[in-house]
Amino acid sequence: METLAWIILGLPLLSAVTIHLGLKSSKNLSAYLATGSAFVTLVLALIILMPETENRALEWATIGDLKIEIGLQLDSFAKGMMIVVTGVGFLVHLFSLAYMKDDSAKERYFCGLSLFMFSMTGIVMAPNFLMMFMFWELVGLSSYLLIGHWYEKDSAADAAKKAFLTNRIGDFGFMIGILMLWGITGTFTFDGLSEFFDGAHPEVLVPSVTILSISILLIFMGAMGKSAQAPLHVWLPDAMEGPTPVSALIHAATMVAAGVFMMARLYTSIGVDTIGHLWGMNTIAWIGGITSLLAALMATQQDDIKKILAYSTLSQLGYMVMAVGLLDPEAGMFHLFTHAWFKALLFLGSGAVIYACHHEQNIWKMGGLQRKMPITFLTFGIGTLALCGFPFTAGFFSKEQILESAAHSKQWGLFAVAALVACLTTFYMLRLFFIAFLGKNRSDKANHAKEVGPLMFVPLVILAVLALLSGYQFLANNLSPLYNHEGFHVGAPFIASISALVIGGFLSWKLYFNAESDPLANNSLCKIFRNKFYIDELYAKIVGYAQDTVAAIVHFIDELVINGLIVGGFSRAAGGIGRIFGRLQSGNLQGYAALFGLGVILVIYLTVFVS
Amino acid sequence: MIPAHFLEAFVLISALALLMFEAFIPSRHKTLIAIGSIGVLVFSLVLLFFAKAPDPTNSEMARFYAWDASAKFFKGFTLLAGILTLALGLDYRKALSKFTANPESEDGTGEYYCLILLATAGMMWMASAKDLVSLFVSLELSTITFYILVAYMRRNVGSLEAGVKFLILGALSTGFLVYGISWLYGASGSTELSAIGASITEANSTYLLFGLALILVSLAFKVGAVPLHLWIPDVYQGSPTPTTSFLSIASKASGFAISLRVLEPFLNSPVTHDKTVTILSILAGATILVGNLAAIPQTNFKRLLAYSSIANAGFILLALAAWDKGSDLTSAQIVGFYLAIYLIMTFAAFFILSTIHRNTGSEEISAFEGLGTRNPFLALMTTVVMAAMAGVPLTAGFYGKFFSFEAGVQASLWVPISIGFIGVAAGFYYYFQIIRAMYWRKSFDESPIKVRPLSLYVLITLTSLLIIFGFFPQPILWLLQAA
Amino acid sequence: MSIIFVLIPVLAALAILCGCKARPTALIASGLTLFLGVGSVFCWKADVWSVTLQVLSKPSIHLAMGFYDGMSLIMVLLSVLVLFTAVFAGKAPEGSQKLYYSSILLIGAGGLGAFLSTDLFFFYAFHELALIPTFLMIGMLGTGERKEAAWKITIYLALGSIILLAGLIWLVSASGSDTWLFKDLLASKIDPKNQTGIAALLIVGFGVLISLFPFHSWAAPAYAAAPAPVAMLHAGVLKKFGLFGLIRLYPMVSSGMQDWLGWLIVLLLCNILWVGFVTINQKRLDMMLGNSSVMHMGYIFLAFAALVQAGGAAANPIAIPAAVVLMFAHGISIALLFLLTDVIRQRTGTVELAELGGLAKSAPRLAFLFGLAGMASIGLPGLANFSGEVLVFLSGFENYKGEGFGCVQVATILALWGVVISAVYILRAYRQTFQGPAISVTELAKDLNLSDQIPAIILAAALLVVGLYPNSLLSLLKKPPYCSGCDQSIEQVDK
Amino acid sequence: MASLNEFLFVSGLLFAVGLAGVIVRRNIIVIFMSLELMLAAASLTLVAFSRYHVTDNGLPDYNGQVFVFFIITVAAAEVAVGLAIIVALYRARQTINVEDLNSMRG
Repeated sequence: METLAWIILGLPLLSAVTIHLGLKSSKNLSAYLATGSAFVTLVLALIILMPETENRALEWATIGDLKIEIGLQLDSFAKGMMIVVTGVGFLVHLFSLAYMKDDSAKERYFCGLSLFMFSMTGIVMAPNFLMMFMFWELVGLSSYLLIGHWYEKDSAADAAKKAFLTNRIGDFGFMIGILMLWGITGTFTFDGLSEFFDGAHPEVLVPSVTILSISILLIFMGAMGKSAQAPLHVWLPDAMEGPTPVSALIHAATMVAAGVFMMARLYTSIGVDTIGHLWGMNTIAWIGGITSLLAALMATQQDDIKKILAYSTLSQLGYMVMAVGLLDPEAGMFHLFTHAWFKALLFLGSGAVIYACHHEQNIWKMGGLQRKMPITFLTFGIGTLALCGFPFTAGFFSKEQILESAAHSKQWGLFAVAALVACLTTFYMLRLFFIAFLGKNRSDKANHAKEVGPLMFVPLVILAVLALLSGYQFLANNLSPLYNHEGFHVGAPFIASISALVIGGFLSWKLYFNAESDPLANNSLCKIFRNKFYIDELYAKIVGYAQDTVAAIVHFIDELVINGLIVGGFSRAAGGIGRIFGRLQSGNLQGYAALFGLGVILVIYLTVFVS
Repeated sequence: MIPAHFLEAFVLISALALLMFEAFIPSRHKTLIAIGSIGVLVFSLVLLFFAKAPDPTNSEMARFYAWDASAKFFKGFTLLAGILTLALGLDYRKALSKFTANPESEDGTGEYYCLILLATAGMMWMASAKDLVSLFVSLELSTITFYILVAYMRRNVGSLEAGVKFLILGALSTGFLVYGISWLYGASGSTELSAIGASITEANSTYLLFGLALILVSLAFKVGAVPLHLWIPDVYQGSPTPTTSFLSIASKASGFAISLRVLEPFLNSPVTHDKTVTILSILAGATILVGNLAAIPQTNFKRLLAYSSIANAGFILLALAAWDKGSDLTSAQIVGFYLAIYLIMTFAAFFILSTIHRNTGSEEISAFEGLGTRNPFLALMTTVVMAAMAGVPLTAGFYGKFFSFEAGVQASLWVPISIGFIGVAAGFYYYFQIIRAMYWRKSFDESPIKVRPLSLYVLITLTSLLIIFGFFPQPILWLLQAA
Repeated sequence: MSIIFVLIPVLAALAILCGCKARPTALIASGLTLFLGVGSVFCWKADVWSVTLQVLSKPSIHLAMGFYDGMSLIMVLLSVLVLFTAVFAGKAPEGSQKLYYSSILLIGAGGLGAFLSTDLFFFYAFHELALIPTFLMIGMLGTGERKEAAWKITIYLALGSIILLAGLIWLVSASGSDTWLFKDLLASKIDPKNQTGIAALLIVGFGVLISLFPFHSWAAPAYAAAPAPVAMLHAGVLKKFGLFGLIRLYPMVSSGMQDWLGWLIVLLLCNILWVGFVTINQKRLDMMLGNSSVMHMGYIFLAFAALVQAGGAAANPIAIPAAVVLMFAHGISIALLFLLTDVIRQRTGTVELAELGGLAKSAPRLAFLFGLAGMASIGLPGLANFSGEVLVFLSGFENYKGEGFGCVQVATILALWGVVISAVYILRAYRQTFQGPAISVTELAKDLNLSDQIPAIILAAALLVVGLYPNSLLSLLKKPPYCSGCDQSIEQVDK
Repeated sequence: MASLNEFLFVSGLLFAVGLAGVIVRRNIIVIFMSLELMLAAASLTLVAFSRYHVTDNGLPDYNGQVFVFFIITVAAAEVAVGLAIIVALYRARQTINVEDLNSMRG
């Protein structure tokens, strides 16, 4: 069985390498190869889902007692996550076959997808932090490559760079956290961690609980980067420069969720109780909460269909992080699971719309698509409902759990945030839905749109089914990475979520149903939302001043002082002194004789009188 | 086996005999004198290996004449230097005759070779001098001969100017030498160096040191140590090139040979050791600094070599200052080692200089421009020689500085060593200027540069030796230890 | 008979100077060394590969060569790889063929000789062999401000080596060892009161050669101006000499080094952060890479600092392997980057970042390999530098037990920010050069041809092998030392 | 009879006068004479030391006095060579003023 797992890991890599080295000329073949490998991995992931498997590892680097291993952690957590990754992955591959049909660098695109599948598989099945870190970086790379797929466009190239760098900042903390945790516990492996802590109170195990807490928070910094939590969220909206299927796969369903996955992994390894004794763990929940709120507010004023979805993703990721921060990783993971399906659905749906509208992304230039693209309309609608948490869709169950855990832990502030976000979510999603799909066509492109082909709508349909059903116990129990079924009951969370739905839906209907332009466009508060609270500008300033100015100053000092004054000074001094000695060499014999006499006096003085 | 002092006598008599013959040899055959002189020196060199100490019962000779490893080494050194100088002179005779009696013929060149023999004899004697009298006489024999050698090109203003400067300053230093000798004699009652060493006490040490200081002035003059180095650049530049090479190699070496003999008693005596080391390290530091830094702005290659010879004297003085503190080689051995390598590379440099001069008529560094294309092989050899002079490892040139530094470090002479760092770095700069000129720069004149066969063979031998000794320096040590 | 590693290139250089066809001879010679180098990895047998000839009795110096331990082997492997690729990628201008190829071979021979020497004297001496060819090549065949750069590198390296020489002499004389052989030296003890001074001289001396802050300003201009093979060999191979030496000699001056730990850490952080900022501000690709190579030396120093703080390889067994792996990785990656930068220069005629753009369209293979090398140099997993860097960071935290941070831990954390910095400048450069819309100079640029591609692929493969499976390199480190019992540090690693 | 110190003082003075002459005079011949004065001073010192250094047999130590003969001989040779060079210089340059000898410097 573990051989199959290795195949899951290796196959996409093989596909990527084959495409890169051998199949550059045959673009279609590479596309089929990548899709085929994705399909095989999906099948294999389903096969290994049930049976018990043992973990095997390969020594990657060995120095004395230190062993860094590449291995596979084949527990239900990883296997469940594998279903999400390979499932969404395969469907996105399938969708891409049509979406990227005419792209001139199709083989590069599919190579990147395969590379991503490989890296993501690695993260999911990693049994230790170092291996996870390696693949963590590799998904960053594939994300970089895919965002920058159309690198001739300046915006795409810049977005790719921004994504990589922002992630690097997160990884800076991540690595420190890993190192510290390694120092404290002496292990990298998740098994090792759970052995070390074993549910005990941390005070008896480690010299300083504060240091341990700091290390956890630093590891969380990695998740902040990857899962785009404030203040490192800025890269994700820009990442929409990539092809839409990539946004669906990487920047909605899987990779960005890796942060949540990793934190859940960490929490379950150390043990939620132990974590509960640590200091500052609320920070994580609050960062999640703030992110989800900010992102939801920003989403309300975006016009680009992908941007709206991107902010919505941010917001939902914040939700998940909040759940993890509330010591309920199960809720977070469950939301991750359901969210993966319906967000992939939404993105692919938007991809279909964009494709049909000839790469028009502005929702104000769409409209009336429900008639032109009925299947897309329907599936997108299901996705929207699921995202809004409409009762008995998948999103409803998972969101419910998160609200539940906020209520359970008596974090009423966070609960309020979560409820507000739920309300906002409904608001902006319905805004999108009303403007893009209902009403009348507002542009030629929308006018000429027609339903996409089966390669595109089949994935949409499958995802729509999952968006409806994946919240139910019979599916979630088997497929979701971590699932803790709680009986449904009417309580504060339920009331909150229903009222959020109603309020948000009403406001949205009031404002946007059949609207021709945005009635809130001139509201100054909304301008702030539209401009993302000016955070990007702020960062640009900070980077400009802090990094580039410091760099310029340092460079200047380096050139002037070290190179110019000290080094140049010494060499000039040497030459100058040489010339002074040369001047003594006047050529005049009497001068020589006089200096000779002086030399004699010096020699006599130094010999006889100085010891 | 013949008594060693017969060698000097042989060279001296041969010189006089050749001088006599010279008068009867037609102008076009003057080279015979040179070949004869070389023959004499080669023969003496061979005899050197079969020489023995003077008969100890002959006390008047044994008192003045030392026969030990150092004497042997420096005699061989001088002989070799004489042979190479003569070889250089052979290729230089065009220029020599141009500025002497009859520019059209080689009339004026014959005496030159004989004078080299005379100077060689004097310096061979210096290597064995262990009494102040023999030291003085042999020193003057070589110095006075050098006055003539320097001023030899009597129609050349530069040569004459150099001759006069050398004459006046040399005579000045002689004055200090004898005055110093008289004080040493007065304070110790003897002219024998070993007796002087034995007589050192707290009471007379001041007088002895005063005498030593005066002699040191003269010795510093001879080896070109700062502050008495002022004659060197002018005299080296003005002299005929073979004289310059002889002066900078053999004369400097014999200066160090007698320095070793004079300083040894003072360095070995606990009373005067510290003061002697102090003055020597001050001299060493100053010499390294001035020699190297003043070389930086030079544009004339010959003058550059003059400063380089000052700089090298500084490194040798450093080894002297670290008197026998090193665990490996004695200071005397280091001096010998350094000079042996110095001989090889400096002669190579002078052969190159003379070749360039003959082809381009210039001794400026700019005359080397384009050598990399004009004669790649010569350029390659020049590169090796310059690398050796700069002290790049794996050329023999490295070992001299290496041993000096080793001795200095072991004696904890940190100040002169730090100056030595600066000196070596500066050395890289000015020696590499030649390499730069050869390869980086293009010359207007692209005509090939021709090397005379004799020069070529000598140069090939010398550069190969530089590389061979760079990897395998033991043979020099064997020579130094062959007692 | 490891001396043939040195003899082959030297003899080939002589043959070229004597008139053999330059490029084929150089290729055959460097190919032969590559073959031997890779071969010796597979048939490690220390004694067969060693030679010891006494060349001087007082002081006792031996021309002794051989694989002293796995570290030598790895560095030799690095040298032969870079030497071969440098020769292969070299493009001599018309008329300078002989000088060009013989200089490359001599530089390579210098590096190989240094890493193979088991005698301290020749270890030092061989390194200097490269000085003159480097000087010649940069000054003669370089680009841009070649003359100034050539002078700078020469004077700096000369000064550094002479300071180093003083340190080495002091070291040997203080050790009381009879010979300059490593095995005798490492078996001897040095009085701690001498160690401080010796360590200072070694740090400064080696530091200049490694471009340790503030002695770094020679490196970037020299590498920028140098012809590609020289930059490859110098940045890739010769620069590692200093670190190699520090690690090799460390057991003799362990307490002395400890006295300078604070300074060492400050300087290495300056290397990483200060020079990192300088690198960000570079406007030219070659200057940027030159500075980046200075910056990355800081990481290797970090491993060394961890070793010093721990007080020995026994207390921190990760440090030495980490440093060695990173040396290897950095050598390969920087060589590859310089190689490709030279290709960019040839194809477009410029390396000003502002004048480039969109090169990936016309030269996808170039873009791919440059991206690979760039990613390697910013420590992307799967490529060799990551293996080295992660081990370095681990070595920094090796003795950390979860209390407050020690100075090495703080240094490691600050050094980690350097990883962000290097990502900033490499991505910026990649973005400027390869991405964005194509402009006139890049539109018609030709992609890599075979003579660029083969060496680039060899180097890239080496990066991948070590990156994907660092144990391939680490297992070499566990090879038994040249003589048993003479090197504590390596043995303890073995256990 | 004068003491040793007086002899030494006089000879030292002589030496100093000679040195001063070398430094301040411009005519090479005069300089040369000053140099001879220095040698004479040294000779005087030697003789004085010799005279005041009585050996075991009651006689002065003649080593020093013999040395003086060597000095005189050498000085004669030096003068011979020196004057020849000065004459050659005069023929080439029509001057024996040292200030005119500065074609090489730096």
